[in-house]
Amino acid sequence: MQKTKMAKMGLKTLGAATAVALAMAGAAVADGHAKVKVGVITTLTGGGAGLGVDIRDGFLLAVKQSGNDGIEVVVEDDQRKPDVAVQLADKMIQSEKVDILTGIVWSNLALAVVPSATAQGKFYLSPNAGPFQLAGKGCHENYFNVAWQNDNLHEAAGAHATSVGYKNSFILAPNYPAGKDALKGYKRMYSGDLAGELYTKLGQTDYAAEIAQIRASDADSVFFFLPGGMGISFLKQYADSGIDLPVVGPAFSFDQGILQAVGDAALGVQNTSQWNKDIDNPANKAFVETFQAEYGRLPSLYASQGFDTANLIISAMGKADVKDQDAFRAALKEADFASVRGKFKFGNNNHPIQDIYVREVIKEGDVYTNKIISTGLTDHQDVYAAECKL
Amino acid sequence: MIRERYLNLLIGALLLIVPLVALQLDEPFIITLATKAAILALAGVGLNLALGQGGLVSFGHAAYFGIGGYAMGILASHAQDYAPLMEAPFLIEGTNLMPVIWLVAIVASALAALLIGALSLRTSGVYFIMVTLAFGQMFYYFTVSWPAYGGEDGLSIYVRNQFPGVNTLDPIQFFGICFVVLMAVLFLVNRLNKSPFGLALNGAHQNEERALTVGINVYRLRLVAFVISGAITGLAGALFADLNRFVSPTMFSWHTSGEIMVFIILGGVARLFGPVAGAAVYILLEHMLGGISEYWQIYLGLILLFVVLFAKGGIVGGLARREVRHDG
Amino acid sequence: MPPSASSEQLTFHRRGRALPVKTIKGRAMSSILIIEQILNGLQFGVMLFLMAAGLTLIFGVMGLINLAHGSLYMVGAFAAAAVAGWTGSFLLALAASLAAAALFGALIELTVIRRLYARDHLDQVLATFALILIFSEATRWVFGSFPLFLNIPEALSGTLTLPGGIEYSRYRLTIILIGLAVAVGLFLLISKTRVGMRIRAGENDREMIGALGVDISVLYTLVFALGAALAGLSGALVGAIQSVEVGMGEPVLILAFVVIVIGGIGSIKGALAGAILVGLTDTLGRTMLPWVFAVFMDPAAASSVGSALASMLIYILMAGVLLFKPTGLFGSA
Amino acid sequence: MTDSILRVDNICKSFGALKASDSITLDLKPGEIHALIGPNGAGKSTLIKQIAGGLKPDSGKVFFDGRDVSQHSTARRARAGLGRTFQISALAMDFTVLENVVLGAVGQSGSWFRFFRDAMKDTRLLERAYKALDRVELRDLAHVRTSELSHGRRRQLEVAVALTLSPKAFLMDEPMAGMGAEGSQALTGFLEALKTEAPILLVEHDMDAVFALADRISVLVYGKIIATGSVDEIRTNPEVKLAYLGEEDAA
Repeated sequence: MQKTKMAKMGLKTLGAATAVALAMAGAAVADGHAKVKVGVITTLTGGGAGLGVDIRDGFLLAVKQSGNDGIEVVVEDDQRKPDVAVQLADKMIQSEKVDILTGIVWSNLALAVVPSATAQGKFYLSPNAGPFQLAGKGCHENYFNVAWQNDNLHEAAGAHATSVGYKNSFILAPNYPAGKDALKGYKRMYSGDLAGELYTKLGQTDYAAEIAQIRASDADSVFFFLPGGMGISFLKQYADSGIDLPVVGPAFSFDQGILQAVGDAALGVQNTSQWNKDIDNPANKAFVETFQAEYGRLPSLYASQGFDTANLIISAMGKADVKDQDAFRAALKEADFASVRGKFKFGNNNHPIQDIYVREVIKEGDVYTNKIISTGLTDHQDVYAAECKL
Repeated sequence: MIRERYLNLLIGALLLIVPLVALQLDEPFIITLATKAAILALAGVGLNLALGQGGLVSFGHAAYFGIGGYAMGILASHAQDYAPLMEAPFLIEGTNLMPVIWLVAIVASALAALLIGALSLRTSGVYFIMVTLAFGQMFYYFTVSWPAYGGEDGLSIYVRNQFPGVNTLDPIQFFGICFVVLMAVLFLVNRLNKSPFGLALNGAHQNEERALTVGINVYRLRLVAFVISGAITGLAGALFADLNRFVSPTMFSWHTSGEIMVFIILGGVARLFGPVAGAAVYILLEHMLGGISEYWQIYLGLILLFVVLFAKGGIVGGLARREVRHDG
Repeated sequence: MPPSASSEQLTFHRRGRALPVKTIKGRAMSSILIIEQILNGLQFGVMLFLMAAGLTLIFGVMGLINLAHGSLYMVGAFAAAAVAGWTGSFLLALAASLAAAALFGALIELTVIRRLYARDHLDQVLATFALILIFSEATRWVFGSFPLFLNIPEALSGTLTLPGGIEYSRYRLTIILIGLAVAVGLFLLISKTRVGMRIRAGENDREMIGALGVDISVLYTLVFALGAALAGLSGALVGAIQSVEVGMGEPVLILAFVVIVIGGIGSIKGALAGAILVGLTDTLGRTMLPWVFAVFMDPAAASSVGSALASMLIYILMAGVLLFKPTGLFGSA
Repeated sequence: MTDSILRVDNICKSFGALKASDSITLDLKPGEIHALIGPNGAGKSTLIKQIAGGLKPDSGKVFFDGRDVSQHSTARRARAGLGRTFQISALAMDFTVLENVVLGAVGQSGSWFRFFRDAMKDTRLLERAYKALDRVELRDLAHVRTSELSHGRRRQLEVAVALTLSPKAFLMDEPMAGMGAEGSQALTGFLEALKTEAPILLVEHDMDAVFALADRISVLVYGKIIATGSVDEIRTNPEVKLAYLGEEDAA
């Protein structure tokens, strides 16, 4: 009795969720032409919620602007738990009958969801995570990465360090796969020596010990990858330690959402990113303005990636019917949309080939943000593409 | 409580009927939810033996849940890329046969429970709660940073493991397996509770001094209960991993331990079917509230709070008692 | 991820430019560094003590396990960040953290917690587990999903040079001093004052104190608010050098529990000893273990294995202590 | 002293400065009731604990049934046939009366590692349980929840549980405590009968009961046995008078 009710109510709420999403998308679904249903699984609660919220907002903004009534969006919260993400994917595929999945922020969640989703003949477009397993041997024709392969920004940081002539970097990252990939990526393009290489505890908040080791080393620069709160803590404590070695890192710890929490500690730090709000192209200008108008805050890297992902889908919808998988796949691969990061194209493994910029943290009025100072890598493609049989 | 028996039948029947109805309505996801409920219920049944009957408040049962999960993940991943688990001293191949995986999961988690229990049971009260929690955390951090099986990324298994004569990829058939396992374990646990062992365990829970002075070695008694409890939760872990075709360290996180406890409280402590009702309702809530608001966990928290404070005895406790009152 | 992939990962490490092992050895082990690391361990321990003190006080007096203690820590940090944002004054921020945490502490004591004193630990764990969910999401609802800014006051920023040429953060030294001051304060409160006497009476014998004509429920509310205030204070102090964000309370909560279990639940002295012990073990483990492993391993692997073990170290320590003293170092059965 | 079933040999136990047991020696012979009396805080409970096994003496030995059990656990001493009742009833309050005695039977039979037979259908256990209940005339209440029993009934149940062990000796800690006049009279009669099957070491405050029941009395003051002897010897013993007068003045 009560259980069958559960079934019904379950469905009702799904309906509700969809309706909400639709309202956001400001679309009135009417005419018969091929509709596309997109499932957005992202992190909306708990520690990492900021990233998921940005991706979602960027995505929905693009959908709204397109005015395309053929796209229907369902958003669900994965609580940053892989098993929850897997079950949401099942739900999206089994009951929502979505054509495309997207939204996942974290590599470990992506690794849990993507293989089975693509195996079930769904498209997955990654707006953030790009673990190497899915870029190399594990690549799949239905998996498109609209952000970057995980190593890319770190490689750019390494290249930058080399080009500005750092000879002895101290590098650190959390002791988990993404952290190891980060140091791997940096070392791939960095040609100096290492003054030290540290793996910290995942979720660690006190870095006094590590900073002391940096001070004691004869390093001439510091590279770190510490996403989320870890990066904030490290930067504050580093700034307070009085060490004045130059810091390089990927964009994650210097992103719009985080910078305000870091404050002066981040000023002048050079970080690598494939996007910044001052990239000079009309799409980007429009995006930055409309995003601020819509949500009352500056867009972040993640928002830009969500925005591009949605636009990629919409561009493909114009070319092919999603039910015709091969045609739609081809349409996606063309990447015929105005990316806010300027030029954008897919490599053989459906990962981006794009420029990666070096940004510097500055203060505009009382807002901390980034400005591009140089181009770190041009038309950069990940090293795993070679292992991908596509 | 004869009434409770009827209630149990009802709960069991509902858990069986819902997915069958969903099958008719072609709502495979409801089946997946019911499967999840059955599996988490199994984990709860395991903990309930230690916690409900034995009064051993373990805040670290995620450890056994995770070990079960990794038993599946490791065996299956080796089977999936034909790399033997070990060559020397003797060859061990991976496998994708559920019965074998279950056996390994049970044995592995039982051994872990034996070790952890032997140490933890020297303490009591809050210390017991906290030391079990600590062991859970140890496993968590170990798996996060242990590269061999994916670390925090976890392990994906591309096809669900096999069970002779069943198509495990078909949701309803996999549910069938989980449901049967759950019912079998419930049957055994029921016998266990009624047995001299169960009586002694419960007696020691109510009055340790008494149990000692009638000649019962309470420590050994509890240790055995703890091991059985861990083994059951480990089996649930293996099934859970197969449901998601994925394992990761989050199975070890202290939130998991907390959730397994929540099922028991929701359903009714020391009630045979308590964890079943609890897990089902919890999943129902998670599923419904998730659609209502981005801040749904507030509501979840409030509901839990209400149950703990005002609905002592949980669902089964509440319903069963009310029926009795109608009698007299 | 199938093992093949991870082995690939390892080969990547080997391809990665080999790190001059002796640098790390030579440096990591210089005596100055060791002293500095001991100082860091001490300071980390003191941070933990601020958190653990309230937890252990509440348990000692009311026999309550409060998982929501981490939420009060978070409340303190957010309150401080908000007030610092408006007024720009760090002192006002600290005051706000104390007030807000104490207020919310008293609030949940009156509405929820006091119903739990008579209950078993299981109910306490679950009710306060529910409170965590409520606090976290409510905070996110009020302050949004993005971390807040809270910075060290000018006066305390930067480092000063200690005898022996150790450069050490002023702010961290301040935290050590505040922590020790709080410790002394609590000792005095409990051993010298009337309230302290009542608290001790409450620990020993609820009926007796009731007979003394003390309104026990008021006392309990006060004690809980005090514990909450301490959590809030540590949240604010730590927030200035860490990230003020939802969920910041959980890792430190678990650590605080490890601390009071090691020290003996209910004992302030134990909390202090446990905190310092955990602080030192964690900090020194983090720095020493990778170095130890580097002696016989490829450095990258050594660092990863070493830190893996380091992250488990305090739990191993806790299990070890409980094996020999099942009620903690200063605990009474 | 081979004829004594229970013998405490020169036991010492101190908590810090306080000597709770100061080289105590006493024994329990078949068929007797040996009462242990003394003012509050004399260390009676401490002594009982050391005999039952809950507390390890600093020095000295405990012999039971001819064997040195000093190192044995409470459970093992119980299985050896040391039956015990408590000052405050130690029973499983949520169990029925029957379940409590069956629990005793389970302990006695060492069958608590049987996982599948239903304990409440096990004839051997039930037989033993009912026999014990009959002895204390509680069979009618077999299916009543223990928490619903009156204080006196619980005392009886305590004894019944102890009986399921078919003990070779009883340790009884103030069985009369909190029982009405006729209640304790009934119990007195019962103990009279009980001692023939197993001697009783009785700790009791109720002096009338003690003087009515005891074959021998030991007086414990500040952890020392100041006198052991027959009822009359103790009645007339000046030291005992002193100790008790002292207490009565205080009272």
